[in-house]
Amino acid sequence: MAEKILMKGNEAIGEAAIHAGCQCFFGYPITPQTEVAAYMARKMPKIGRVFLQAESEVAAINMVYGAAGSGVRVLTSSSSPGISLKAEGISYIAGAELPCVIINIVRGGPGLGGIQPAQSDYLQATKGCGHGDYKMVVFAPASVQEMVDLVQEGFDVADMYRTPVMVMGDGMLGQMMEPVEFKERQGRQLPSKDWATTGLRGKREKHNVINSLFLKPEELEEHNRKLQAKYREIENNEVKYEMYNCEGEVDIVIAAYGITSRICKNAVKMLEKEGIKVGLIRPITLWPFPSKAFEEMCGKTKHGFISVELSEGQMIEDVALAVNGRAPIHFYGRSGGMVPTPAEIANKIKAIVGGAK
Amino acid sequence: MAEKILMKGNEAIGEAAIHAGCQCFFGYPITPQTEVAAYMARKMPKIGRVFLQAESEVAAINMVYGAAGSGVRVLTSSSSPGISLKAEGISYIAGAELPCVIINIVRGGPGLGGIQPAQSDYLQATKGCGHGDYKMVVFAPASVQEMVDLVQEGFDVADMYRTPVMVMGDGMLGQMMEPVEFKERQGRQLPSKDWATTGLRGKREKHNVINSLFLKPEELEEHNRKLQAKYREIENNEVKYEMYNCEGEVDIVIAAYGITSRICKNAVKMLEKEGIKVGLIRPITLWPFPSKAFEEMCGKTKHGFISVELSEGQMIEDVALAVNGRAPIHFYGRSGGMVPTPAEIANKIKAIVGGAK
Amino acid sequence: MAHQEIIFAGFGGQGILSMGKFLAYAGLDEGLNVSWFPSYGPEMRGGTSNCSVIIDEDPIGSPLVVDASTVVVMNRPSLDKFESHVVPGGLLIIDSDLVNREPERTDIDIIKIPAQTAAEEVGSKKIANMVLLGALVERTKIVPMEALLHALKAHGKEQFYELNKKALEKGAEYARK
Amino acid sequence: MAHQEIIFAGFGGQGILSMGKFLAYAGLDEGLNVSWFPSYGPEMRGGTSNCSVIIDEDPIGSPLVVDASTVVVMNRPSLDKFESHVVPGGLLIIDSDLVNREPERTDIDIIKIPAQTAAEEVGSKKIANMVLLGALVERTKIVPMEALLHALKAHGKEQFYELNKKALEKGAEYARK
Amino acid sequence: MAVIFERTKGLLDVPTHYCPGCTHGVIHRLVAESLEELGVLDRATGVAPVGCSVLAYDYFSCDMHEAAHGRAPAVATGIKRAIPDSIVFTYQGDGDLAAIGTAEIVHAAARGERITTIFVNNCIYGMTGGQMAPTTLPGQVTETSPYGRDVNTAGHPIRVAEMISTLDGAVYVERVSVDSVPNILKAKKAIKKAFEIQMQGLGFTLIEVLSTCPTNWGLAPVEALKWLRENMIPYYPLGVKKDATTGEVK
Amino acid sequence: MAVIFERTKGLLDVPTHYCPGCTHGVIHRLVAESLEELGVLDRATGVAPVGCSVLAYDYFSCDMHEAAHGRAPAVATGIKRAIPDSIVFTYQGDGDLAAIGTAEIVHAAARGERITTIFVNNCIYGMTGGQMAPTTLPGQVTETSPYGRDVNTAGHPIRVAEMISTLDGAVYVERVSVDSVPNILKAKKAIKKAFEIQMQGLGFTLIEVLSTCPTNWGLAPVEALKWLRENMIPYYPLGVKKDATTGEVK
Amino acid sequence: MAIAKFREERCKGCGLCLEVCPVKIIGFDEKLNAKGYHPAAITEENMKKCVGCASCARICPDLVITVEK
Amino acid sequence: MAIAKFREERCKGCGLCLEVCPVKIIGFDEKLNAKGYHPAAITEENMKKCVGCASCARICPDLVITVEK
Ligand SMILES: Cc1ncc(C[n+]2csc(CCOP(=O)(O)OP(=O)(O)O)c2C)c(N)n1
Ligand SMILES: Cc1ncc(C[n+]2csc(CCOP(=O)(O)OP(=O)(O)O)c2C)c(N)n1
Ligand code: SF4
Ligand code: SF4
Ligand code: SF4
Ligand code: SF4
Ligand code: SF4
Ligand code: SF4
Ligand SMILES: [Mg+2]
Ligand SMILES: [Mg+2]
Repeated sequence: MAEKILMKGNEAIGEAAIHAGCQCFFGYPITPQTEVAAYMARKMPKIGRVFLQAESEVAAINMVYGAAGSGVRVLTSSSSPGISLKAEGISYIAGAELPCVIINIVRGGPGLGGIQPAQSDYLQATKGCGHGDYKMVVFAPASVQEMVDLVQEGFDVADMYRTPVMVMGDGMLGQMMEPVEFKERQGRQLPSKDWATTGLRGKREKHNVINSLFLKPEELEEHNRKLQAKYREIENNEVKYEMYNCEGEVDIVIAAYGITSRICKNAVKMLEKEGIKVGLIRPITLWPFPSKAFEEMCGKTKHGFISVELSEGQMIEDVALAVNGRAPIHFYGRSGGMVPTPAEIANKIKAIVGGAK
Repeated sequence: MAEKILMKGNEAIGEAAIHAGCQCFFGYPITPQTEVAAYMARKMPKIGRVFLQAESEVAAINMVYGAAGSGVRVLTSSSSPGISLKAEGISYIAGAELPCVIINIVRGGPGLGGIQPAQSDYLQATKGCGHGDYKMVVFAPASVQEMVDLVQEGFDVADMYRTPVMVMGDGMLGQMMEPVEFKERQGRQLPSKDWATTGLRGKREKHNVINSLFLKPEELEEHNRKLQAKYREIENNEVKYEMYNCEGEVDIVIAAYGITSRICKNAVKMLEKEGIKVGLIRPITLWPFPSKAFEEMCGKTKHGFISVELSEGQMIEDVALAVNGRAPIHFYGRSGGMVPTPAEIANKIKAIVGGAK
Repeated sequence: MAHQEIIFAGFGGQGILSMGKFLAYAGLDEGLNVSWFPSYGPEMRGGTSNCSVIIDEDPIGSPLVVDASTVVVMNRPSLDKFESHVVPGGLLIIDSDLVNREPERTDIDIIKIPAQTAAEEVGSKKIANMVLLGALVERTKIVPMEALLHALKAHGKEQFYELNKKALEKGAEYARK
Repeated sequence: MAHQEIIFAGFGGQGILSMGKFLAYAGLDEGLNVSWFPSYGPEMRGGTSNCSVIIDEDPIGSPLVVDASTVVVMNRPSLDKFESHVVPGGLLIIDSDLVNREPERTDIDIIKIPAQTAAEEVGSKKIANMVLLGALVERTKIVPMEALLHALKAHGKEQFYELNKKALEKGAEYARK
Repeated sequence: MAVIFERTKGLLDVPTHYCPGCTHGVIHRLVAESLEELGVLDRATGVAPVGCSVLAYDYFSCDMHEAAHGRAPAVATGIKRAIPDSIVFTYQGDGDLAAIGTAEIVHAAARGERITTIFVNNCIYGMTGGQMAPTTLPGQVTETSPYGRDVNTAGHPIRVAEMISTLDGAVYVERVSVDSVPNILKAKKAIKKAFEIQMQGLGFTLIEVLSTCPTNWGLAPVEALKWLRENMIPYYPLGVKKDATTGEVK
Repeated sequence: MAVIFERTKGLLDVPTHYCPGCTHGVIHRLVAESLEELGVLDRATGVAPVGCSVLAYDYFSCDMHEAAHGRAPAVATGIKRAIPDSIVFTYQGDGDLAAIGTAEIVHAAARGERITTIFVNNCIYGMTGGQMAPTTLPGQVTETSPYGRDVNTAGHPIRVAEMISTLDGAVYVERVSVDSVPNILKAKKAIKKAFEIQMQGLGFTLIEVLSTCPTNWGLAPVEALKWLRENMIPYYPLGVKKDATTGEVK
Repeated sequence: MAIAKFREERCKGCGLCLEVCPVKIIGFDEKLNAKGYHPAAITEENMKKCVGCASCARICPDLVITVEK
Repeated sequence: MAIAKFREERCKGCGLCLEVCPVKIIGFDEKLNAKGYHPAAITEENMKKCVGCASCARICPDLVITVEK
């Protein structure tokens, strides 16, 4: 077992990527994730890899396109407004089926918004970041250690399915230090990148082309169907979530991800003492969403579910789609960088379940 | 009554904006909506208004920000990849509460995709175009005439609520000609734009500031709550939809918008002849979504609903949220520029409802 | 039979799009629902051009014509592409000056017009499209010829009106043959 | 009582962030859960700096400390800002060389240390932070002093170890007073 | 006694958030004084960037926009086109203007947009904590060039004033510095002249101002002035780069 | 009998979608021949733009990327950084490079990215049906400048080669034309030289090629060559703009 | 003696080769090719005049022409 | 005689005015201002030497100084 060290979330991302064999980093500074780039700027040149500060987020994501198409592991990192700027590029990457990992250390929006922690890019990440029918895998770590693990896992999933993977944290996860260890990982068996534009090099007859254009509607539809089939496969194989305190009957089930889920756990403990039993479902993959976990709890919760978010009600849509009318769904959210205390959440829940039993 | 003339959808958009008093147009060419800009290039200078081809979609949306903040009516137009590039700017516009109208003549995606008609930007438009907790009003016209009406209405709604409004068509609506008339409109009573940066001009003491930055979390949260309150108001007041053939009990209800809804109507007629009664709900506002119309039909449909889209399953999420488990939901979609025939849709429906009664 | 779905196809510059437009206007003037939809995008680069026109008593669904009641072709590639799109019993109108093969369909009505020659007789090759349009209207009666003439007057260039009118009549003659 | 939430606050350059970091490391070495979270963003521009450290037997929720068991302040604005954040019965440690007012709270434990002077006595004003940290560990016993020393050795600069150690001890003395 | 120097009405009477000795404050004053002296405060609209001067909208007394990072020239274009008789300026840092906003500034200049750009070049991204900017000098250490900017991998600094001067729509382009009182006086003259040219409707004007970032350079304010003088001015020579009103191009 | 001229192996043996007489085809050939002659087809990767040459990935026989509109230089940067011994080129139109892609080309040049950009300037957006480009000449009628480009409102054409030459990372910049056989020969030489410089790892190279768009100019192909000669060349003078390998800057 | 061979089915009839041929021997064929263009061609008679300069081949955007000498 | 007035609470103690004063009469006050800086100040004694050049005011980024003469 490797030694545990204290590391900032943002720096841990960089180190995790290096461990995963990330060959290139392209990024553009933005609070609260600047340390990712700073870390890579220090480390990558020393090990003969590429750190490049791009002229913008738009350029960065297109550099990712180029490097990913060339067959290397590549990382980019940004925060909310910067991710919006990457939307076109991400759609291209999904369309051309290129593997890469994209970090979003979310800050409050909309617009320039603020720089404090938020989770208000949930819908963007899971539904609509960019045009066209595509999805990207979205991981939501809840600790610095999990950030490390999911960045590494992210590269594997990306290569496995030739898809962009987003790891979505928030300003708190990016800035905080926690103990982490970089374990030896049992990597997956990954397909070879025989599609990459490495140059023919006398090894191939046919040139490789990285492309997302299909001028004939039949061909574009076929391409889309192929993408959809891949997404179904990911939905079948790659859902990750944690269920906490969900054994037996519960009064209510919290849905919370990332940093919020930790605060909710403390609220769960507080409520436990008051005789209120609260389960917690923590989606680790936001897409694919762990719908089954919610279905499973539908019959076991007295007061349904409550989505607790650092946003004004975004994940609640996926909770509702999973629950599909089988139980009531409540909401508690803070936004703009405001972070709730466990007591606040506990109070909200008490108001719903009607105090202690 | 004005005379009916034949006009291309794209050109009708331009003319409608001119009728609505649009003072500035900023855009960047992209198929299949280039005629909007070409039309404005011909017309606007002649009436002393502004046509400007921007250097990119990013620049165009930020020009819109500047002009909207200055208090004039302003239009921009693009198609899918271009809209992705506008994501950051749209989030800023929403954050700074500026009114404007944005056209998206959707083409197949993801990535460069194709140029033929599609509806695959539904989720982007209604959920995730840009970071942060914001919404924009999304109109989905189904004919060139409705395009005209909704562009004009769009300017009113934008001014009324200080919000961006998207009018979303597709390559077909943009390129086709249909009869249109430019009616005298009964405009709304609109609030004055005393927030606009017109220069102080000796009329104000305090300078006006157009801004979306709130560094203090409490203030950003307050701003977000204000935005949310506005969105609730819009949800209460501005839902638009059409219900077709929905009287009494039906076998199934189609959900379809835009050009697809017209094809579905023909399918409804075909099925009618075979003794199958099919209702159709056509959302005209995609956000706010006409959930009530769906709720209303839940008890009146034998086989539930079917979402028919030129995409791989996007609006179906909103249908599911509205139906909330009260009825089954089916799906039929084509993508990449493929457009279904009424017969195809009818066949799919027959397969669900089990042939003629 | 106030429901017709028509495809016009040929090279760019032959007036394919305006043929469709005048017909649509005539339909509009008759109080019918009409739509006109061009092919668009890079295929234009090959020099081909086509459009779909629908004239219907009922509201129109998709403006794209797949199963055409009538197809008008002004070059060989268009015949190759659209011959199969004519519904059985439908109408195919061919500019036989420009199309160097015989159609294969036997289940449809076919009018072959040496439209270039005919148009030149009237005054200019440029109005070959009107010759073909004249034939179409005459044979299908989708709109009265007067409506078409009115559309030409209202929406076409004044100076070409008389010429166009002659071309339409010439085409109508062929259709009556 | 293996649950402590601490706020360190002062000017940038006073070693506020590293004070927290060494404490967190000591907690980590003791097998406890720890988190460290700095203030970030443009308020840094004003020259202030602060961080939250949590040491807990149980898993940690939010790393942001709002209700602090201990607050350490190294300037006046920090006292103004964080005095109210100490929980009743909690601990407030003040560098009395730099803070020119008395605390107002009477429901908490307060240690005032002329840390600049004390540090200078040990060797350098720069290690005033360590004096304060020594007092904190001594009074709260959140980690054994040995653990802190070990953390300093493992994660601090070699050449400062002895000096830092002295400063910690000096601080501990004040806490014992 | 006569007042020789007092606060301009072009700035609101509020403290700024800038670090001690940061010359952003000086440049603000020069812009505000120019607007006041030209009598156009009443019809001026400024555009703040994203960068340390993001809060400029809280400081200038005229109407203000806060633009997305790099897009100030596009926002300014929108304002100017909407209200042609307004006097419009952008105030932008080197990350904002010379990195992410390259296309917008080049095209505003090429279009001859009748706006004035105040380009504050401090060789670094101040706001985000000191990363490399396109203008960071070769060898300069920053957060993202920790071993000094290596032109081999990170490329060469961009001389914005020179590049913009190649565009026909740019009518007045000058580089100035605020490292000393004489240079501050020259900077003021240049800024005022740029606004005058805008008022005459002649085209696009840009004043590049060499400025300090004591905080991220890790220098005391006075040292920072010296660093500017000794390192920046040699690389970014001061002076008029283009004056199409006289036909001068350097 | 000896073969004097035959098809290069750098291009696949397929028909192109270009309009009759469009000189995109000629430029494709020059690039492909250069790669073949330099023996680098095997390690070359090209980047196609969004524009009429979007399908270039179907024509070149080496590995290819299709980049988002304007972003080819960023994509090329990604490729080159990932595989440093590859020979990387972008092939871009004037809308792609000089409008939406301004920031990317400027920064690839400033960084001295070891790539070669073939910049096809035809004064118009060909692909989308003839809108104004940043290079559209004053007075030129296009879909979006229906009354002729009015420099007063639509701004002035950008001379890309000259602008890029101001950047230190650009080591070879030349403007050529394919309007005549002698000019085609010169263009070939320039393109080949650019690739040679890339192979030597010296920095960024850009060849601006004046090209025709008979379709959107509304001219017969032969007339289009004449229009290029008579209208474009005077505004966009041919020749080497910068050669840092010899120290030449014009 | 030189020969310019035309790959007829690839020709788009743009006429650029006609323009640049120093001896003006290239013309258009009467018949249309599969693409619908009158392809460039040289009559047997004219071919004798070909100087093998390859100008035609160099300006042809569609790589229609091979020249041998 | 000239006077340079300092708006003490606005001063950030950057020292730029000290540097540019031709007669070097500006110093830092011992006491901290509300912002926590030692503000620039001129002793009564020194003020007499002020030449009213306004250099201090012109370089002050925080508009702390007004000069009268
Ligand atoms: C789209 C986007 N990308 C990045 C950022 C983060 N960001 C804020 S300011 C800044 C750079 C500021 O540097 P500069 O323009 O030089 O101004 P300075 O602070 O030096 O005055 C960056 C990258 C952002 N807010 N938005
Ligand atoms: C983001 C985006 N914006 C716009 C377009 C539409 N578009 C396609 S090609 C093109 C311009 C092409 O012009 P140019 O680069 O000059 O190339 P040419 O066709 O003239 O060779 C545009 C604007 C697009 N595909 N993507
Ligand atoms: S960080 Fe630098 S540029 Fe920003 S305010 Fe401080 S000194 Fe000025
Ligand atoms: S549109 Fe113009 S640039 Fe495009 S292929 Fe045709 S002639 Fe060439
Ligand atoms: S090789 Fe020269 S002479 Fe021969 S046909 Fe071609 S251009 Fe004419
Ligand atoms: S140049 Fe080529 S394509 Fe054009 S006519 Fe000659 S052979 Fe045909
Ligand atoms: S006015 Fe001049 S002499 Fe007086 S204090 Fe200021 S700088 Fe010194
Ligand atoms: S220059 Fe201004 S802020 Fe700086 S020390 Fe002098 S008075 Fe204070
Ligand atoms: Mg800067
Ligand atoms: Mg072009």
